Amino acid sequence: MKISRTYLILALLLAGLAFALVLLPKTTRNKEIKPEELMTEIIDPARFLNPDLIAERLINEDPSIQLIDVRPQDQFVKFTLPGAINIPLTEISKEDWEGELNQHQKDIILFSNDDLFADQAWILCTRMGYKNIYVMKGGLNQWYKNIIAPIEPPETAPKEEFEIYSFRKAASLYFSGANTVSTTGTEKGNIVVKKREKKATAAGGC
Amino acid sequence: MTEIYKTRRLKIVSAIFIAIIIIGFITLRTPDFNYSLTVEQTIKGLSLTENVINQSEAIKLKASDGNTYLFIDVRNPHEFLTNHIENSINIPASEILKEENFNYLRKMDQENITIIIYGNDALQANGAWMLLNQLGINNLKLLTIGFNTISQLSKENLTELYQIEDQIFSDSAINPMVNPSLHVDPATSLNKQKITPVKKEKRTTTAGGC
Amino acid sequence: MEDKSKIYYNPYFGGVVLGLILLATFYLTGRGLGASGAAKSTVVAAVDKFAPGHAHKSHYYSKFLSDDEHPLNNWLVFEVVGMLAGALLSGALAGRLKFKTEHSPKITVRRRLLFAGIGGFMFGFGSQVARGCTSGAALSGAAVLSLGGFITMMAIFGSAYGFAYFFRKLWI
Amino acid sequence: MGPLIPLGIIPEQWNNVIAVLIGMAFGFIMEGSGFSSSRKIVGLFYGYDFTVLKVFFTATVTAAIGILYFSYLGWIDFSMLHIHPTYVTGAIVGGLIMGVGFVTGGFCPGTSFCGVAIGKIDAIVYTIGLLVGIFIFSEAFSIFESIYNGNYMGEITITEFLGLSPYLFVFFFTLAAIAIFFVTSIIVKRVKEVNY
Repeated sequence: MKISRTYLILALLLAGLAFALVLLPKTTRNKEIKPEELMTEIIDPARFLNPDLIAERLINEDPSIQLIDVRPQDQFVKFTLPGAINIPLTEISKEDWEGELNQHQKDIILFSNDDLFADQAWILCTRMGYKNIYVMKGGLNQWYKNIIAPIEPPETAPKEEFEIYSFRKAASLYFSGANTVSTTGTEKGNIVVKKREKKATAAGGC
Repeated sequence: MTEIYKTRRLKIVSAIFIAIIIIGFITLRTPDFNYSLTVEQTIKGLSLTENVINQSEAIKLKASDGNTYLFIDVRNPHEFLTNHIENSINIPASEILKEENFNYLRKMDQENITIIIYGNDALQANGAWMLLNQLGINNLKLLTIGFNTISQLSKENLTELYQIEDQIFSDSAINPMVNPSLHVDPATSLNKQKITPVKKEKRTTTAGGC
Repeated sequence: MEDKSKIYYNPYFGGVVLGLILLATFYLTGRGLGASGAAKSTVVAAVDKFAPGHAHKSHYYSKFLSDDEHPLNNWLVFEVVGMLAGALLSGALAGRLKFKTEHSPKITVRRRLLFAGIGGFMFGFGSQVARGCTSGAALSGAAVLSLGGFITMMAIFGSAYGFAYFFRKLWI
Repeated sequence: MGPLIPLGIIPEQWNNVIAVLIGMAFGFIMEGSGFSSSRKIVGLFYGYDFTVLKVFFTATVTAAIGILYFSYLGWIDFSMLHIHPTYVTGAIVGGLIMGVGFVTGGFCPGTSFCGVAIGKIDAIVYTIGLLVGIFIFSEAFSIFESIYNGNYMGEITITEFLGLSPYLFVFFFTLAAIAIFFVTSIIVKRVKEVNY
């Protein structure tokens, strides 16, 4: 019978097609992102957040941020930023921390003394496919310059610089433990945090 | 014979389906790049002593035989043309994975030439350095002093600024900003966190059914 | 010469083409095909039109209502509009356009219509409980290997085979 | 590369145009395969016509294989696809109700729309019943809410649930489909022919 032979061949083709899937080498299926993608992420400066923005979100007690101190533990125990937890750079890939780093609820902000170690931690996290991770631009050194010991701008400076300065002064008081500073004092330095654009997921329904 | 038993159209669409898949495989590019270091191996190579190079070491290198090192400038071509380290080559960070650039770097690496990456600051060079490192280029060093600082140094005759990642303030300067209650052991602070890992967490969709 | 209106495609041809359409749908839009969703949108739109207060209060309708979009401005509604047009075209080409009730010679038209209504009612109800019908949940769900899609598919066919015996008089 | 619209490669405004075009193709092929005839559809439950089963399983297998190949070739980002969410209780209870509706009504919603398009009166009545069914469920939603939301497992795939490789699963699924085709072709020869 000619027809049943055609069906047999087609059935075998279909089964073969499905079986070929089983045999395909599965190297591309990995949670790590491809080097090319890592490259595009690296040249995107959107991961850097200014200490001023971070200070503002801390003052407003924004629940959606999590600071992570990537300095070694001995430095962490001496001092750190409010609410920060310690994940030293050398331990960033440990499984214990995956629950902390690989999540979608919070914006994670990495910091170190400068921004080099934090950026290295960021690159490794990004390679491992973690999302919503940011780096504090300039690290603690910049934090110190901006928030702890802000320098008054020269009188000729534009108005915006004075606004930033007054915000920093207020923030400085806030972080020095003077809780009398109300959050309304920070409004002058109100800067909207630019979140990285997220890809829209396919709509639900069927 | 009725249409329902005819298989000509079935053969055609099956052939189309298989052809699409075959075309897919023909045009499939094998990944050009593979990580040759795992994340853990990369972390080991990050120490600030072995694989980085600071200003004084760079000066020493420049004074030695010019055939054993190569400076790569990852800034944009405009900045490069304005000023750059002598004998350096410009490969902007975004083009580091271009075939000819990567092959050139790999060739240099195989010839045992030390590749030194620099940018306006260590941070700018860091991405390219780490990426190449993970892709298996071994004789690779990061210049921890940025080009900005280098030009400043020559103007002001300074010998060396601070080492990268050094703390520029005293502990006590920052100390008051820490709420003492936050001085907890990192292990216990972790337990307080209630964050669900991403593993099984899925998107919530609004449209329920149909 | 065979009656032209009884000539249908080879089922495997229909299946492969349908599979390719489904694949194209996922490739283009990231979602599957569906049918009952459009019916739901119609109901939601109708209730919203005649009793907007009730629609916004109800837990169920309010899920599918938003302030800036009309409930009928929905992907599935457009898809079903296209589906009606496509079926009309195919029916016209094969000469199947005719108002008639298809029923087994052993039952009356009225009985057939009664059971069609009951069947539609149950399917509409069940599709809401399961969040999808044969095309939305079973076909599209199974194509992306959704667990829910497979469960729904097996439940539909299992229950249909199980109850087929009791309704045999309707059909054969 | 894909899916094209969620990734913004094709602008969002085209979504509804594409919906109409896809719907047309869908309706055309369903009608052409005989899905507008209720007696042809229910044939699969009485063994005299397995068209629907063949079309349904061929389509599912083709699409599943195609999606896996597309995702392997990097044409589709599987994580961007809408995975039908799994509410176990709802899926089972709803599926059972739908099954009864299937044998009594002789249509499923998609096929009834095809029937409506070519003027089948039973399909029109079925569609009205469908709308009423949805309306009643919506009105009585609070009673059925626990069934509707019962045993939510997320947008999980069957392979995640079973811990199998999706490739292996699709291979077995394909074999099962081929076996079903073979068995039905034998059954249909043994069952008394029904003229409709």
